[in-house]
Amino acid sequence: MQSKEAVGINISGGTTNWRKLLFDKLGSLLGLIVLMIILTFASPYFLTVNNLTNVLQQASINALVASGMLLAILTAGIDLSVGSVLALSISVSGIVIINFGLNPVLGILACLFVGGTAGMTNGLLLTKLRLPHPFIATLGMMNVARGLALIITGASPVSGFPDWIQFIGSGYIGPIPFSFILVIVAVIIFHYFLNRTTLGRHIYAVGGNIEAARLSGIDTDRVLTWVYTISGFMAAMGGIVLMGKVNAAYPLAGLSYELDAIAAVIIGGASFLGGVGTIWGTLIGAMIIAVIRNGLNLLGVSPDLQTVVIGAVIIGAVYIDVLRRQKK
Amino acid sequence: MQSKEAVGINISGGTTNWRKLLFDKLGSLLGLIVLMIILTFASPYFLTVNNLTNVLQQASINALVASGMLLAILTAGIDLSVGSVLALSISVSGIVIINFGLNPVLGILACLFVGGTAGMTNGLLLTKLRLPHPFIATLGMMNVARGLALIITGASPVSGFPDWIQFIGSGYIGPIPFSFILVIVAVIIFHYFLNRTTLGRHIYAVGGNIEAARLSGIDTDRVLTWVYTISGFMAAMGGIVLMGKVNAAYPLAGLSYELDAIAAVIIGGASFLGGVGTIWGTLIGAMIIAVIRNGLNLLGVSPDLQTVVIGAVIIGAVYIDVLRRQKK
Amino acid sequence: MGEIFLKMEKVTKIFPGVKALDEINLEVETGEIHVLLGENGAGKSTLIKILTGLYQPDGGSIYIKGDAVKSNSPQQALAAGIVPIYQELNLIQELDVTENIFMGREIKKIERFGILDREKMENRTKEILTELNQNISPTALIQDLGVGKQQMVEIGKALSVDVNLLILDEPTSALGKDEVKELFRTMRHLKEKGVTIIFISHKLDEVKEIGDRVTVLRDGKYISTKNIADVSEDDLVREMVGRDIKNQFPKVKIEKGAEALRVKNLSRAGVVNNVSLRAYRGKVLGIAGLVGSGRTELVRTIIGADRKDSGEIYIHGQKVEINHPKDALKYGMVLLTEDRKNQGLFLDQTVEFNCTSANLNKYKQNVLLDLTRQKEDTVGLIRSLQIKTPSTQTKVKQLSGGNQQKVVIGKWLNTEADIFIFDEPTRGIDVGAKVEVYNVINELTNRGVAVIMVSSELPEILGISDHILVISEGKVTAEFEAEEATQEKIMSAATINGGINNAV
Amino acid sequence: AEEYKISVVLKALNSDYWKSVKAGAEAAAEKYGVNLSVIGPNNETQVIQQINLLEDQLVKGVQGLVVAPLRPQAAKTVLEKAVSRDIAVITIDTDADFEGKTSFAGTGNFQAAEKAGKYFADILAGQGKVAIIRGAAGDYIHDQRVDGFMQGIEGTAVEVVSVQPADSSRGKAVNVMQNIIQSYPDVNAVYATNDEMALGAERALKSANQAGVKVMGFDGSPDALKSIRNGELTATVKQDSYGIGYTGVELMVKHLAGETVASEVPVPTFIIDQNNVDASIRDLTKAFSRDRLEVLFGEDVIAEVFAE
Ligand SMILES: Nc1ncnc2c1ncn2[C@@H]1O[C@H](COP(=O)(O)OP(=O)(O)OP(=O)(O)O)[C@@H](O)[C@H]1O
Ligand SMILES: Nc1ncnc2c1ncn2[C@@H]1O[C@H](COP(=O)(O)OP(=O)(O)OP(=O)(O)O)[C@@H](O)[C@H]1O
Ligand SMILES: [Mg+2]
Ligand SMILES: [Mg+2]
Repeated sequence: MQSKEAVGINISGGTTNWRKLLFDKLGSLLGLIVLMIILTFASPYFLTVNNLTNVLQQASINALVASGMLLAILTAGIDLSVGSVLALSISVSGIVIINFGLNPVLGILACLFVGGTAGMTNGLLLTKLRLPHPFIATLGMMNVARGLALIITGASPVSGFPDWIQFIGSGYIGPIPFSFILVIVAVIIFHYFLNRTTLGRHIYAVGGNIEAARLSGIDTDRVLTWVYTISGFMAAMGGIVLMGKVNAAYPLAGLSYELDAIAAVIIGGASFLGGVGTIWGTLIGAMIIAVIRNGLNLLGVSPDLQTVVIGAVIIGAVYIDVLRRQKK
Repeated sequence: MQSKEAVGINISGGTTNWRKLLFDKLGSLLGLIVLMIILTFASPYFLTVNNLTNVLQQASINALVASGMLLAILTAGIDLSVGSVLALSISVSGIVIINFGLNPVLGILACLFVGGTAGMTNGLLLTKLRLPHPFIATLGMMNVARGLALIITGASPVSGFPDWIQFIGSGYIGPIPFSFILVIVAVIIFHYFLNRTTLGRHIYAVGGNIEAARLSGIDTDRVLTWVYTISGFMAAMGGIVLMGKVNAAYPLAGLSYELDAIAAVIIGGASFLGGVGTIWGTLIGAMIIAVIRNGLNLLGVSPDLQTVVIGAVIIGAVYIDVLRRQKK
Repeated sequence: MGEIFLKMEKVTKIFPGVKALDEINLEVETGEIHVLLGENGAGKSTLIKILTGLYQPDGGSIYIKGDAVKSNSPQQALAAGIVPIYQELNLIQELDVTENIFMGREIKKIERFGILDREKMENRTKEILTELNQNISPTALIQDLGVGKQQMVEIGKALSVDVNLLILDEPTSALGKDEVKELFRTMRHLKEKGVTIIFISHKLDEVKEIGDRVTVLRDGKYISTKNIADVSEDDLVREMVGRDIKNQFPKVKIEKGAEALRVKNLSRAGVVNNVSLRAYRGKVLGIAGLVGSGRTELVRTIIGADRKDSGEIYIHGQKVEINHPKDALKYGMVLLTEDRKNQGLFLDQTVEFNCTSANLNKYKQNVLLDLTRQKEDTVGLIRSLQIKTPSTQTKVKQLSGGNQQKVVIGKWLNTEADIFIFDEPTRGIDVGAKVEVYNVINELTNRGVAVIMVSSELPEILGISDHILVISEGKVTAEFEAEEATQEKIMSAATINGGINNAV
Repeated sequence: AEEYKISVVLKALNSDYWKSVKAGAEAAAEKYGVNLSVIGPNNETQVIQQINLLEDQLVKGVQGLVVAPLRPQAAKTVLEKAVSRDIAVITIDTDADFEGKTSFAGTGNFQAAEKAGKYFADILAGQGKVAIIRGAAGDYIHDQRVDGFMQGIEGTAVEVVSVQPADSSRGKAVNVMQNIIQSYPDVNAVYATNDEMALGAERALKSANQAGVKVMGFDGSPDALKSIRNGELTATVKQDSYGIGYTGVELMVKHLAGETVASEVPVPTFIIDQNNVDASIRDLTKAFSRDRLEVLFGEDVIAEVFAE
């Protein structure tokens, strides 16, 4: 049945796809590259193996948290609770491992479970209570989870984790931080998840046009619940890396992480209107933020000025992307 | 030319409008009333004149800041920079008044001018650089303004304002806090502005369908620039009240005010999708938040638990509104 | 021959992957109604958007009354009295009728502060709507109006300005018969006043009725300009598609199969009143009625997009509970919605994404989706529906209106459902494409699918249905076998007062 | 001698307290000819940001790190990493427990707060009702300041009636204090875990005509000293911030030069009230220029203070 012509369309479709993907990535990549070139000239310490691996490690937590945030933003939503959910997850995990002496492997699973459950609660609040926007549900959760983390820990940190948990946060495999390997694995999984699975595609559908999605027989409530569940889960993932990095779980962990995560997603080219965005972009967004912070530290810029520069660079990085698109 | 019939329609139009307005307000009002009834039973100190006037005063700053935020949200945008812009505005004002000995009246005007200018910068970044979403421009400004405030004040508070400035923040006219009178005046002006002026209606139009607005010949860039200018201006207004209230301008003022302001707007029934929301709703939203905080203090709830309760009440207040709408 | 109002010369527009306009010429005389005709994707809307300054041309020139237009923007065009009504509605749902009509050109009490003169605007709105014979309250919110009324508001909006050239891009696709009549009356009135009009429609009877001259485009190329009085509908079709279409309604009769869907006493307060119907395998059930009669609500309730208040649904004789479109899909019943932009498409996504979005499970291989098979199926749909698209990866928003409609059809065809409900399936698509849609319906019935088709076009209802149901005010007011039905019988049943009283 | 390269990583730089630590560190650097950089995260809650900062210092080839850790536990890993790379580490202000630490300069928040508790017990003559306004729940520094205070009043009849958070903000403290006055109109004293909140509480009390209530802050910021001098704020607890910074860097230089240094060098903590406020203001000249002080306090006040 398949004529030559049809094959023609087929192949050309495939090529466009790759080229487009590359282009989409290139957007924020360009910003990242410009930034790195500037820093290479500005500081002799920037382009060293030691420093670059630091940057990779420093980007890891945000990259993981932002991956979950990406899903929320793809559905035209937002998840303000990621930082608090991170704190609650590791607090529970810390307590069951250190205070209750639970097997650390189970403790880590507990962490992920708590994150997922808190996220699912966001999703259920949104879909079952029909709250008008995830902003409300997740703002509520942001407070509730933080409060719970404080209550269960009695507001003090829990520390003394086994070596392998510390390794997750601060270990290296060759020159590559283990946490960044985690990120890469997560990004690849997300890439396949978003592009090659039913649920992933449904996420884009819900974000693109929720009414059309519903009428297409997509269970949009289920999709949204999954989105927030995964976001909570990824926050907990970020939490595990954090816990390993500092060998402690403390209830004020993750403060204002939501802003960094959202910034990573948006710098990475996703749209608040939903339906548009890639995991690669988000990774690059997280890298850009980490590189800015690192560069300013290396240059010994005072924190006040750092704040100003970070603000300006965020705008600049996104503007480069805007310019590129206009050219196109 | 004016026929009886036309007048008839006019009036009936007016009625519908009023009934709707009342209903719209009633939404969040219901939440507020429920909350107040609960608190009246929970604490003997709640329903006292002294306490209620306190609450009014405590709601004032957020109500002013949230009025500006409302405009941003009406256009389907967001202004993350309000807290920082507030800090920068009062810092400049404090320095010119106290350190440079400028006439305080001019100092206050300077405060409003700085707020408006910072806001306008947000608007211009958004419209001239064509940044994809106000989140980026205002996140940038959030950092830049905070950094500038810290730099110009050398991180120290500036204090010792004349009595009349202090009166703005902590004075009373009869039993009513002067700051709340300011709020009421602002709300009435906003009500007329949003409903009875070209720019006001264009704000709804841009939020409802920016493409259609543009095709109708509306200069959408101009509208957006005004929106963020006004938002910055209102942040500065809130700043003046704060400055008067604490008799000091300090660079860390207004931290996380954006969340309170957004919450007030959304609890007040506005939609993140733009085009929907009233200034009355926003006022009630700000009141709800102030009442929650006040109630928790009165009940002496432990700090950890306060966080949890605030989260739960935000969700609850919005849920009441959802239920009401469903009934309708 | 009158004075030339507008002249477009060798206008070219290139989009990534398509040459939408290829050296198009257009001459419009002052005071005439000039029709633009062409298949979906021929470039009509693009030509209009260049004229109104929304797009910049890649070549060619535009002359208004002989003067070359150098730079062009929507504002400049408006200022020159060039007023467009685009194919897609451009109203602000959250605002009321008055505000939409005066959007951007408000009447002010105090100019300096932009204080609005509501009273004046409302009065003027009322006048405009009365002129159009429309009973719409100036204070009604747009979102509370049906599509037809919204379209009339758009027209009112265009009339509220000093117009020299009125451009109407498929205004009638959302209008009922009465509203079309009002529109045509208004157009004639404007023409008398010397206003020039460009009119786009796929409905050839309308073109014949209202147009003075017609310019035909095909595949982005200029074909011809003719006096409408000199050509027949068949001539026009030939010019448009480059071949003859012998049968506008190629109906194939299939043996009546088993009952596929039975709806019993279905009600939804205020819109659907105790409706019962049956659809059979191999047959087409046509649902006729006036605009706003509740047909859309009926079919939405059937597939679970809206909640029903009472009633039962049987599929293949089994009683089923349908609370969500996904339930309907599970039982093999799908609805092609009338509003493709808001309810049918993912505009930012590709043709392939859209075509496969309702049935992704089909491509699941272990965990991952089989991209090759998705592409194959999409290519198959593109070919069988003759969708004009550069590739399977083209974003749907870049397609012309009619091709977008075909993508929605493709999405549902791909589900292999066996009960198909079409709500206005041929809205906004060209004659050639219509025939293709009818062929699709034939093919479906041939496969043993039961088809329900809601349509406002009586010839279509009469030509394609086997059995016809007429709805008025949410109630079934008549039922006919296709053979015994006529336009008159249907119209009289459609105007019976249905008397919905179960709203309480 | 070659120039030492030393980084000082503080908890933040957005307050007078940390600016003054910085000034002390810079003074020592000046004296010993050190290549110094002083940095810190945006605010005192950004634990991970501080860790990242520390990591970044490791690649810059510094010989010494002087650190005020936000969370001692959390900084352990990176500080040990520094030691393993032959970078000397001295903690200041807040101690941390880790392998290979060179020294610690400071007394710590807990001990300082304990002093505050004792002071309050004293001026309240051993009994009374105290409300505590603290920084964000779970904030380590403020936990220490509350716990230390509790320790200080232990064994007396001073009773803590309410502990409420005001997120270290002056504006929020006004609200919280207003609300506390409603439910505890008979409160005798307020202890706030930083000066900003103390000044806010004082404002609320004054507006409510409760100026008799004693208010104590923490940090000894210029604004608090000004208020004490005006007879508004009762007292504040001050760690010698300038001294902490100075000592930290001085210890580091000596260590790098091969001298043995004590493993712990206490830096004094004292209470500032009406009695010693002028002296304390004069003491500020170490960290602030006279011009700056004139800006902060007003020319006449400075003239008065220095005339004595
Ligand atoms: N924004 C765009 N980007 C890319 N291609 C476009 C864009 N707009 C239109 N096209 C393409 O240009 C061609 C002409 O489209 P146009 O909308 O003008 O057709 P039309 O004649 O109005 O069709 P219809 O009758 O279906 O409305 C089509 O092939 C369409 O896919
Ligand atoms: N969103 C809405 N809000 C309020 N009323 C609506 C809305 N949508 C439709 N209606 C009204 O409900 C009634 C039934 O409309 P419906 O669309 O079901 O009719 P229809 O017969 O399918 O007509 P159409 O040809 O316009 O689709 C009409 O009076 C219409 O104006
Ligand atoms: Mg078109
Ligand atoms: Mg319909």
